[in-house]
Amino acid sequence: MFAAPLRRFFSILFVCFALSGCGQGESNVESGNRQQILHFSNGTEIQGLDPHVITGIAEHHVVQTLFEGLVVKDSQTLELEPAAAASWTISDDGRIYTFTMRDDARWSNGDPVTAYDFEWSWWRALQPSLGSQYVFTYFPIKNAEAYFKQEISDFSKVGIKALDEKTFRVELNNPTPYFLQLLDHYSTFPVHKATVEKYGKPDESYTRWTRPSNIVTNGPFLMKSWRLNKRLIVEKNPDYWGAENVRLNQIVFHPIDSEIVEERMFRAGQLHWTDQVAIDRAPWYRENAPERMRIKPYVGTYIYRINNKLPHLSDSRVRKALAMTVDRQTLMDTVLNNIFTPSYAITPPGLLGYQPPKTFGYDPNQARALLAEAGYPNGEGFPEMELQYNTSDQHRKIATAIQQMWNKELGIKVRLQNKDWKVYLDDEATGNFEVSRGGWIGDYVDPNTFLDMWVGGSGLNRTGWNDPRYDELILKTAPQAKTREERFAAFREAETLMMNDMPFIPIYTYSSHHFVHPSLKGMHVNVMNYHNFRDVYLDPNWDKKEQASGQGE
Amino acid sequence: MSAQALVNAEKGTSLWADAWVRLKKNKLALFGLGVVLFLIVIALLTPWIAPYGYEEQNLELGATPPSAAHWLGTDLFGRDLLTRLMYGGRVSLAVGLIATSVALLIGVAWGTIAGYVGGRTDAIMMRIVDALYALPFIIFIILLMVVFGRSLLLLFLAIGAVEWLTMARIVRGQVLTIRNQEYVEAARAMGLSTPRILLRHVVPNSLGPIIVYATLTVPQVMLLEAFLSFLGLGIQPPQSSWGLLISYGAEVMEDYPWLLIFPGLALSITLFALNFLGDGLRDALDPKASKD
Amino acid sequence: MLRYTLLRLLQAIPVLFAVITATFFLIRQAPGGPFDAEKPVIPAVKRALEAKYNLDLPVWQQYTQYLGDLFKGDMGPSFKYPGWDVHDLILSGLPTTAELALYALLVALVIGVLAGVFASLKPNTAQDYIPMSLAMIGICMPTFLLGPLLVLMFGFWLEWLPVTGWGDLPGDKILPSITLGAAYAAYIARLTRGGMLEIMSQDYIRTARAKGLPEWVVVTKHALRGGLIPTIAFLGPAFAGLLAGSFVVETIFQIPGLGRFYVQAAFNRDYTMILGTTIFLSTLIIIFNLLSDLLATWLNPKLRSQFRGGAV
Amino acid sequence: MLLKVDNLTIQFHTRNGITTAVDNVSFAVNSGEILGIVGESGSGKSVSCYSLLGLIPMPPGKVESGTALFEGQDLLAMDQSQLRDVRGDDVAMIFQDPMTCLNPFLTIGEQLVEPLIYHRGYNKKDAKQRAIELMGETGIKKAAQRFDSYPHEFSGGMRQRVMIAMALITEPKLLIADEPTTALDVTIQAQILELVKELQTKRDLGVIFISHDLAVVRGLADKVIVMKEGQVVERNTTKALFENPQHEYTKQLLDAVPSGAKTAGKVSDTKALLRVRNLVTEFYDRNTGKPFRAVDDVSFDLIQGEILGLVGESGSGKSTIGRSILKLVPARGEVTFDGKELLGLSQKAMRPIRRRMQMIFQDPYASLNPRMTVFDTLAEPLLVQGLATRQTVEAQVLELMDDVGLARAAIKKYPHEFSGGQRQRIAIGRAVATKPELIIADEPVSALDVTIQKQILELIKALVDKHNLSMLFVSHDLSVVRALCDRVMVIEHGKLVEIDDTEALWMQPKEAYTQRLMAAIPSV
Repeated sequence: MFAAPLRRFFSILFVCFALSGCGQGESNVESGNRQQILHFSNGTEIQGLDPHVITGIAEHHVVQTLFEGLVVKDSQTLELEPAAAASWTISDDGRIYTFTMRDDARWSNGDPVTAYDFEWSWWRALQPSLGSQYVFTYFPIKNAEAYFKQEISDFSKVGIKALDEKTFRVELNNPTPYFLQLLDHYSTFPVHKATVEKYGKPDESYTRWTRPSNIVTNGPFLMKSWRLNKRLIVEKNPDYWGAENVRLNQIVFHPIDSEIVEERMFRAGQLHWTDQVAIDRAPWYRENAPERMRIKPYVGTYIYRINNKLPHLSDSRVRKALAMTVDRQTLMDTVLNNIFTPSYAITPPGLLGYQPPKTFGYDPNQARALLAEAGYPNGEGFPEMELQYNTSDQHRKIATAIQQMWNKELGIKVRLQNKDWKVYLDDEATGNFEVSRGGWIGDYVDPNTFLDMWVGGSGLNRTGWNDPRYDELILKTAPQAKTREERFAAFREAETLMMNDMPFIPIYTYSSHHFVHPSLKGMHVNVMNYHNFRDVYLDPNWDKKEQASGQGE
Repeated sequence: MSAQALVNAEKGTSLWADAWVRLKKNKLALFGLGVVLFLIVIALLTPWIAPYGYEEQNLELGATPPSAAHWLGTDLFGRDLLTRLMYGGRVSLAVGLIATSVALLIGVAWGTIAGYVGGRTDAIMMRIVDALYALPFIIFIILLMVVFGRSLLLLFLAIGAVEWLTMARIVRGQVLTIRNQEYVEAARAMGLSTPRILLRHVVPNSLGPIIVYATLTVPQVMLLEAFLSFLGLGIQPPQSSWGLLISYGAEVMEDYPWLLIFPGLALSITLFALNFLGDGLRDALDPKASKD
Repeated sequence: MLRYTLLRLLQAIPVLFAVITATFFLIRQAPGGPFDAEKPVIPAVKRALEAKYNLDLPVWQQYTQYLGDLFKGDMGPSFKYPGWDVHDLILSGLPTTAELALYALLVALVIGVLAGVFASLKPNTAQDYIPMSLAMIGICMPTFLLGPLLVLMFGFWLEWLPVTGWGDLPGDKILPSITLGAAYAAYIARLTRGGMLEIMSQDYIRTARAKGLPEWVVVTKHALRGGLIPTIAFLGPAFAGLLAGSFVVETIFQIPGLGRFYVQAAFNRDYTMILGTTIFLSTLIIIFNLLSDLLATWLNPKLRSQFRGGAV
Repeated sequence: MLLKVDNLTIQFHTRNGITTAVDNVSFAVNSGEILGIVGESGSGKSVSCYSLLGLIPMPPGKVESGTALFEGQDLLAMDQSQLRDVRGDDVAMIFQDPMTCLNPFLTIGEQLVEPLIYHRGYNKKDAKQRAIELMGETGIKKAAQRFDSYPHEFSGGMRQRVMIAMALITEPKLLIADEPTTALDVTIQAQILELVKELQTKRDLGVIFISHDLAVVRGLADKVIVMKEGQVVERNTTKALFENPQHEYTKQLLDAVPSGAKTAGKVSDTKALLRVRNLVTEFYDRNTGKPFRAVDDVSFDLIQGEILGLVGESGSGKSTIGRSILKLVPARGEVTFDGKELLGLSQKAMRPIRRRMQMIFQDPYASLNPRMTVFDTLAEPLLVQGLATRQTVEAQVLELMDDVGLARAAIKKYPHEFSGGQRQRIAIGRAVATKPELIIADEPVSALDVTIQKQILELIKALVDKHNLSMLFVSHDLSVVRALCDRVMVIEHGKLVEIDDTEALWMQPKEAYTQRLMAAIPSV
């Protein structure tokens, strides 16, 4: 039927496919292992590179390879180590920090990194017109908040001062135990004054100075290339003061929106590290390749916010009944495939040794009794309730399961509603919800980061719950505590008080969960999911060793 | 159908009554109709005949392959897939049929008027269609939700509002040829008013491609519903629809393939049945086609 | 023809204007602004950001300002990726998406036309029913399902093709192109079949047969040119549809195209980016519709003289 | 004997049963001989010839029996590839409608050289040269230049010349011509017939000439067979057949050819029912926007009770005049109907007047809504114009069907279930339903077989008499016009050439154009 021309066409088509198709070639992981190039899934695409302007974890990953603050965390112990500062001293009253700058720290254009760079950078970060969203990192510093709020205009009154090129002095309002930890945050990183000013006003955000071709940095890696939504590549900085300890030649950051795509890429050898685990795939990996899946606790808590202002939810007995009927353990074991651990309070366990109180457990009987006490025996008379969550597969699954638990145990009818992220935020912020999914990830390693958000008037509270005693404990007692024990006791009292009133329902403690290729070494596990790429390297012989020790896949 | 009403209003044989007689002779179309009716009956009876409750979870059971207790297996929450498929069919069939009808109504009216009147009216109407094509769909849907709240009715309207554009284009193309036919000219010479010409002469004769396109639209609408549910407009758990079941199934197809296969089959069967019915209807409505 | 082309282009101006205006006001009605985040933004910061992007002005003033800038060719900076200008982002995404759409269109054309012609040669036989049934499934098979299926089959089971990427590994453009093109291949197959059936019943096909021409000459030389006209008229809308519908495929295969920017922009309330991509996409839609109309006209010798005639 | 067909029987197997299209037909053609096959549509004359070359669709068609020896070889026993070698090589065909039989997407040249390339292995250059020679021979001027033109750039007559050149390019021995002049104007028809005759003589061709037009066959064929319902009812030499027809059906056919003038006397009334003055209708080219005058300053009166013939060749604007009067296309000038000026009226104001003036269209297939039954079609004007109520409409429709000669039982049938003649009756019924005073008939019998044509013409006459109708009768067929009309108006390129009483015009055409028209009419 199909004679010469069509046949010819087919054969050409076939050859085309054959030529382009044959095999998959060398995978990213194989070539990366050979050349010390790390293929790292960064989750989402980063918004920008200006450390004073950006927010977010993905941004953090990239910016910390390019810039370096005064101190850095050890990725195993989370202890602080010298970085741009070679050493520091803290005054006895805990209010004055004096940093001595490193001699061999250099900007990527060759300029030395000096105390003046930090002074100028921190001045810049405090300009309101810059719009730094993490500006509150600076607020422990004397007069920093006042300066930012333009209550004072003289920057010399702010406790930030370069005494000379090598000496940088910071004065605080109060002794702040976690202050040094904040200095590891990207909002305190230095930026290169001349470069910033070359492309715009210092207090102007998002000028062209962060373009890959323009940017000047001081970190262990240099910007190589950035193609939005495809990949961002940084390469080793040969002039970095600690360059001999940096073993990776390049890091390729892959922005991947979907964890299912991520998993497929990982399986095909395109990634060393995924941003998260596709939950439905977890059982398979647990069975077939447990060494490639890494699940560790993380400083974050998944909660259901309750709108305490609504009449039917204003009764703490109702809220407690709801909390008690969530069968967290079963939820973890089944739908969530044991990626997470159940949580009964807001703070995750073991933060610097702090243990949250456990004021309740899974107890449907008591829950029913409480609900009856509140006037809704077997859920009678309780209005149908809406549970909102921002659109996501995982949130949907959890909500579906909990909806059934409430319905079955309490007789409360729940309507689920997923919302687009911005709509969800809008509704939550304006109190237009009954029960709303929420979550909180600690900004720093201290219970305070989970507790101070629930004081009255906090923009993160959003439940309408308020207790003066709680506010006092968090805002007065704890900051003025002399010892860690005293401080933690205040936290514990406050948290117990809050959980007895149950303004929100804790569901589980987050975990950091990743698929990890066995060749990836030095990616240490810690509660902050913090990684220092200076320590990371790739072992091209990982499989040989494994075979030798008889641990083959 | 307004055309039908008009025909029925007058004494005489109705195109639709005749079409039914002809349709009855087409075995494939009857089979298609049978399947569609069967599905509708199942959908109507579901609350009484479903083996389990659609929201009934058994978390410990989890996703299991087909078994004696659960003929089509269970999903991640241990819910019976057959039950969920039956309940999902209620939603999908309703959405598919109603939203397609909405699209059909607007599209046919718009396309017919643009094509028949022609000239500047046509240009303006079709440029409006162009502009609507270009508007950002997601924003549009989010806005609809905010302004009108979330209701099933809105879902029908939203889907209909999207699908009518293509329908209007197809109809216009048809009408452009039909309006130059001599019988339309004859109708004008007879002094028929324009609406009457459209209803009696133009629309019935452009029905063929419209029906075929409509039957293709139904399954697409069912899948579009899944996307809208993803955006928050439409079905919320624990309710489900075939489109949602398929999109959930697609995500876990490696680990729990039955969660994709059975909803996929349900949609495919509906698609083929509708297509047979559509082809049959097209032929039945064309008095010429039934005789070879 | 020139007159016709100019007229169509002139008509495009009010359409674009309407699209821009409608989009501009629509997106500002949607709840949530570009700078809303989980952590409430410090009011001073929010004010600073809004001032920077003129969001503190009355809406109509923002509108006139936007139009003015647009007229000068400036679409402003993206709100989500503020270090980048909207036209930078579009220019970085557009070529990829255009390439993807083009390959998908090629796939659709090759498969669709072959299947359509094949089916039309023996109507109402298995040779007709099988490809047409596949086409029907193809039309309704969502890309979010077809893409992963192809990846599993060719990427993991057969290990023939890469599972993601675009231009990184040999052959990584094949699966995305097929995934995106499949539905259109199916549609083209139906169109081609219809067109071919119509042409094959024409008198001049009988003439060609009466001349004793081999059947494949009758099909390829005499029938195909006319039979493909509906298909060609469909290419414009198809290409536009491919451009606009590439989001899912770009996500599945990790392709840095415009579709992802567009959808992300909508979710992020990235006003300038939404407007920019809308303007670009609608312009492309208009242009490609026009081009395929012109092409279909040019392919018809009866109408082709309009290209040469005195009016040009 | 070049071709000898014996006992050919062809049946069509369809879902609705088996129909015998050709029933035991035998005929033979010698070289240098023209065989005419005459019959009305559906008589099997085309099918029998097409089947010889494997050109009928099989299935549903099937050759049940018979042999067709072409130079000793049985065509019916050949497979498709053998037939392909014969087709377009030793046996060539030309078809009825040169408009649709040439591929509009290919140049004339491309189509002309194909037989040479595929049958004779010519290269393109030689083939082109041969093709240009032959184009010249068939009377196409500036052949070399026109080689690369497309079919639409040729007139109908020129296209038929191209078809003939294409058929003859391989120097076939047998030419099958299927109604090659039916779609052409009379003047062109005469030229083409002359060309066929000339080429046939020159090349010693065997020709099978299929036609429904007895007059054409008479002037051309050496011998004739007459077919009816798949069977040969009579065969003879041309002369003998026409002078002394034996079979009843042959006589009927000959009788049906319109001839002679209208017998009724001149219309006595002088009141002008319709006055047309300086009518101009312009169409605008969609793309260039240039105006084209289809009707150019035409003025005439139509007198109450007369049938005014409007004659012209295709494209002369005669149909447009009718449509302009009915305001179906926009026109300028002055049209007065029964004292009322029409062109200024809105469509709405026009509506009541439409009851009084109706139109009958040429193509009975296109002018009836395929999705409406006879009842619906006939009831619609009655109901719309308020001439019937729901209760009375059925009786009125039945009466109307009696009037136009349709069986009452057919009331619920659809148009496609009728023959062309019956459809035209429906269309006429629709036109007279509102009891109009004026009917504009646009080629109402052109698409019909002669016997049917005769019946319809008689019906029209009867209705005109019965209802005292006035009629504008548009036609290209001069014999029909002569047989029916009281006065005749001739039109060329949108302009009025002359207008006169029919017989006066016939006997003494004043204008050269009219004279040429008259001369080209073939006669039985």
